Amino acid sequence: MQIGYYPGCSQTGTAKEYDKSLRLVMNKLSAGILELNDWSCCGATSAHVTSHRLSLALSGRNLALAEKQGFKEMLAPCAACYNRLLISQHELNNSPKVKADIEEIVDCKIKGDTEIINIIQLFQKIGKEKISENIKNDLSILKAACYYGCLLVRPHDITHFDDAEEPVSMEELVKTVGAETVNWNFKTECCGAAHSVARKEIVVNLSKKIIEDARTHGANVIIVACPMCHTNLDMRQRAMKREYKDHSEMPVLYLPELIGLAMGFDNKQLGIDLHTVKFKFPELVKKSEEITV
Amino acid sequence: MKIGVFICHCGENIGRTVDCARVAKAAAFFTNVVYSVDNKYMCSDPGQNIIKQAVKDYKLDGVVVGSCSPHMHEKTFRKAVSDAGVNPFLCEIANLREHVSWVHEDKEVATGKAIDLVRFAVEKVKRNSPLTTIKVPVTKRTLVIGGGISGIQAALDVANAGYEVVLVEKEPSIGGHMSQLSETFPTLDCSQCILTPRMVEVYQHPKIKLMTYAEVESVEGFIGNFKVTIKQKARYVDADKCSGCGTCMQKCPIKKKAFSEFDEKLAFRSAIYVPFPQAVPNIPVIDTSVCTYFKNGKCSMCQKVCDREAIFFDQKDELITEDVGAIIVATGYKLYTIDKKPEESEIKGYGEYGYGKYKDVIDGLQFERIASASGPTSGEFKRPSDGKEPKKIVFIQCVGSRDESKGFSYCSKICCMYTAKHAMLYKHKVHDGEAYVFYMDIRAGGKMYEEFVRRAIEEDGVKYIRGRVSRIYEQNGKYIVKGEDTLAGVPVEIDADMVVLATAMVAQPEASKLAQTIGIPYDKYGYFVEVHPKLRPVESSSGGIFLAGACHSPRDIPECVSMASAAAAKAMVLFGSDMLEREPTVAKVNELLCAGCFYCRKVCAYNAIEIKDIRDRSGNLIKQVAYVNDGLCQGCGTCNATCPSKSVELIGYTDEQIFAEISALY
Amino acid sequence: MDNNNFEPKIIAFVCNWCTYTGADLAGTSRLKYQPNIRMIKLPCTGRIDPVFIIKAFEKGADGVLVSGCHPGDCHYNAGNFHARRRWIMFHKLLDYLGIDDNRLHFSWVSASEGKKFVDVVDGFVNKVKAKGPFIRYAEINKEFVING
Amino acid sequence: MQTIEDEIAEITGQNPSKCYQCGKCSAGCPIREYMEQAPNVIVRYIQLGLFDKALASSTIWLCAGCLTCSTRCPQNFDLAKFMDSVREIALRNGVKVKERALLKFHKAFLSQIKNHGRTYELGLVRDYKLATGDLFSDVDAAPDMFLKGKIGIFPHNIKGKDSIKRIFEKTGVKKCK
Repeated sequence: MQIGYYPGCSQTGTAKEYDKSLRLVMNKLSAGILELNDWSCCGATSAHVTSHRLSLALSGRNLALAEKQGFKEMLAPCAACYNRLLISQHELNNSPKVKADIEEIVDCKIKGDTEIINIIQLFQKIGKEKISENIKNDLSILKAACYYGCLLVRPHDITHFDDAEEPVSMEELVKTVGAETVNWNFKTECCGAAHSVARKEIVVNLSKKIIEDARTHGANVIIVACPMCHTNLDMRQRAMKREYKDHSEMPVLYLPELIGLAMGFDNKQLGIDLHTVKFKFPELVKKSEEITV
Repeated sequence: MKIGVFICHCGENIGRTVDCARVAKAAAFFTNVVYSVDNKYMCSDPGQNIIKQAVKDYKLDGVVVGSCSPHMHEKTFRKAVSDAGVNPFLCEIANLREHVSWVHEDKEVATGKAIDLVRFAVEKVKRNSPLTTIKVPVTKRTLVIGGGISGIQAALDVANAGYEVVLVEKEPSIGGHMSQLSETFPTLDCSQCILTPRMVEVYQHPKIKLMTYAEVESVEGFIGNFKVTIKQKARYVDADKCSGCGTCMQKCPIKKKAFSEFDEKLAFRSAIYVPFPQAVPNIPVIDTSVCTYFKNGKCSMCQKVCDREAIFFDQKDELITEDVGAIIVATGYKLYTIDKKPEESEIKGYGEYGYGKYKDVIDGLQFERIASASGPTSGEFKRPSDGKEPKKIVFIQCVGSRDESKGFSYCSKICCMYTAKHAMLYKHKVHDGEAYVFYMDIRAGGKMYEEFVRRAIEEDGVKYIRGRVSRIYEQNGKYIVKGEDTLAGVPVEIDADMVVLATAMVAQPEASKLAQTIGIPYDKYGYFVEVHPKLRPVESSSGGIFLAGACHSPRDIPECVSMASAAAAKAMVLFGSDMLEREPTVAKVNELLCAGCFYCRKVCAYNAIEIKDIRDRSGNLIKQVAYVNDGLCQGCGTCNATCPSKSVELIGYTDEQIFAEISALY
Repeated sequence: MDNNNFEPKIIAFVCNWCTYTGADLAGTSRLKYQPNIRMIKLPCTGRIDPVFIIKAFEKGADGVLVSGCHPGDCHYNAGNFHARRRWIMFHKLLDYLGIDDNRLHFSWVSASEGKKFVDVVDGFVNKVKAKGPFIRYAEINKEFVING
Repeated sequence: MQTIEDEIAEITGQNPSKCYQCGKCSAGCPIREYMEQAPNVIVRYIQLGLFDKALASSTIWLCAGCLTCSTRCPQNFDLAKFMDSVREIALRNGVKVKERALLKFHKAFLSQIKNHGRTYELGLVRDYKLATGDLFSDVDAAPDMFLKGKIGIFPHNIKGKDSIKRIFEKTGVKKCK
């Protein structure tokens, strides 16, 4: 199985551990991912808030490249990139007029037949069996709150995610690797996303709410599938500490990092040590040593 | 043949765009036309007299009137003609208003078209033959489908007028949704107290044959003469023997397997059961899906304890046929619900309200059961999850209604009122409780309705908030309801103990199937469609089939009752005469030509074509030919078009006549 | 020949219960449509015999419109189904007779679809205008006249 | 003469009068409490032809595009898309933006893409800080990220840089700096 890989800007910087752990895990699963040549930014929020055509064109370029490289499917691990690419493709496929316009701008044809998949679809494609074969560590002490955020599940009529309000597909994967999941309210609540820098206080408040809801429902870790969500939930906890004196830390892991842990990799290998909130489970570390012995 | 042509100006309506005088002149030159004239109002008395006079003076035996649509005044003119002593079917109408003057502007062109249409009519009338209307007998019995308040009302009205009624109800008891309601708006009188007597009246009425736990299988025939096949589902209880003592139900070991449909899944019922204590008839049925005997033959407790020996496990469904002249459809509605297991429910959506997930997020009917003295909480307000008394209830309107993305575009009409009632009932019982209603618009059109809603707000202190709720989630025992007050422009968050969703009224899931069985049209929602939205609101387009109640559209009790009485009246109008007059447009067979291939029988939708033996004097069979039963033939002419030897002809629309019209083109 | 000022002759076979009433509705709502159409009322599209249509063309129609109740709500339960079934065969026949089946249009217009009736008529009239007059049969008829 | 309502309809492919003002969008909006008007009010402004009010509102810039409203709208009205279009028009008409910081961030972000094809944090942060002049916020996060090598020091320039420039020119989004 050869899947195209569109890392997206964050993967090269703020979310390099996402990229790191993903590649690691994919190797272990001996499922290759091939990076898209000369990919450019999808435009993210900034593009579509300023110009509809610009956002379509920026994503359009990458879609065209993917087709050139003959990708049947292309993974966009960042929920924002996934969302932008998917929506652009949808809009192009649904309006010949728009399509013609964008093709002219990026000056090449766009067939729009590459299947854009998110991180969860990726692991679904690989299959629970294959994943569970590679499980070494017992993660049962983890009570994970799966956080989908916005752009993974919405708009539902385009993403066709399992459910717009009560998605469960991430839970299923998390259960497969042996962690427990908690039933909570803010699975798809927004964390403030792009406002992270310019309107930090908004993001801090929203993220705080999300973290606390996870906690009250018994979670001891939050699992995310989006660099922006991670930045807001993990990095912003520093600010939370200043805002709310009583704030106690809540570790936030990327889905591949969790799977990596289950497979027996350690924090360093997976880049978990790069997180703002430290994540240590001595029991786990011990177990993995036993196995490696 | 001597034909007279009469062109009507219809005041200015035709005259404005059609040069009527010129049309009349032109017509005068058509062959066989001996008289042609135009007049301001042909349908007026003087106008009709012109026709009658002309018929006498010129010995006319054919008349063409150029006027409004035949659907308007064909009857009028045919009567005028027959008054003048000419067979009414020798009168044809050219539609110069709806099809010419009202739809075209250029006077030249319009006049030209008018002349053409008159020519058509002349050519057709030349070939018309004098006909007499067909008379068919009327079976003065009515079938009422559905035993809710609409069906009950219709049945009683017809029966009290002295005509027999067959009332078919698919549930074990009549009563419908109204029997589930606690109290009714705007008077707040107890629903069962006013309904139960009616149910008993139906049961005891000598003219009403009540068939519960039964469904209509098929309908044949036509207005005045329907043959209906009804499936009586097996009750496994002999209705004649059963005394309704209820011992079987008490002794039935199945206690917590089956949800009570009547209590909207808020309580359980035994495997052998009557839906509710006041059920009519008070005869139990066995739910074979949960009954141990039907599972593994082990238990037969009910049979043992029944001193009347009324229980028969080997009872079978039976088919019963009834002859009726009219059918009143009153199959009612269903509430848009999501069952406790969303994956099993037919409608998805409203995950954001936790509907189907949270025990205390319930729908309107469930609230009725909780509020009802005969309900699972015997009228005390206790929430389903922990039986605690809710101190704060949020009511949300338009759930599934006015929502094209998750539900239906239409307004369910009754929710505004019943929500106000719910809030009121709650406040009356729980004085320190708070009730909030999220609404989009308050539609309280009806006698004392607006006043009722005002009372809820002003006297009972129900808080109304204008805006749709976006999300409901549970947080330590409370349900957080996120809304926006769009009037104040402020976000609202309420921590409620219980949430009641005023979910939409939807058509019965099997409605479209029934519609096809009995041959009436239905809309995209599954509601049955009337002939004319303004002037014929209770008649279906199939003659003799009438509509009553919520099977037609969302409506409240008084509207259902009045519609039911209207439908009953329509049925009785039908019974007013012993014979039905029918247009003589029926098929006729030319027995000499007929080759007896009987293709016509295959295509006839009314089984109107029979096989007739042709014998010589000594009685030997020479051949078999098709024979049309005038009583059954509806005159669609499909047989005519199908017949290879052209030996079936539709009177009034013969090939000859139509060819003549075609040839008259330009 | 110049089609711009060519006014086609179009015969419409319509059923009494749906399309004829729909046309009435177009009238009562004062909608406007092109005057090229001449309607022949039948009880049901089930009554329409393919021969009518051929006859119409023979008599010089440039186009024929057939319209009845929507499938499912035929006043006679099933008439329009039979009609529909018949058309499927009929198209081949037309072809065989050298009549371009674009000159024949089938549609379902209910009693409540005055607007649709107008659209159907205008649409079809324009279509036929674009195709120009249907001369084939006219010529054949001429020949008959000449050769006696 | 094309009104702003028409423009919106053109960009979003949906008619603003579809909205019947139930307020479900505002009810579920995570940013609601920070907005000066509720989202549904912006639609109302457009419906009423009060375009200036709509374009000048901070609300359109605070919308995070989380699509909660679009997903739950009973009228299938894609409000998030609508907000995008209003912002776009506001920029086109040179309306004074209340949420300067947000706009500056977006511009800084886009200039990164325009000049390098991808965003490059240090540049982004630099441009943004210079633009807003608030040099000392994020002191908690930035150094930490920097040390962890999460903030690239040098831009990564893609090969197809010119194709990106072309995109920006063609779509008429020139002034990013």
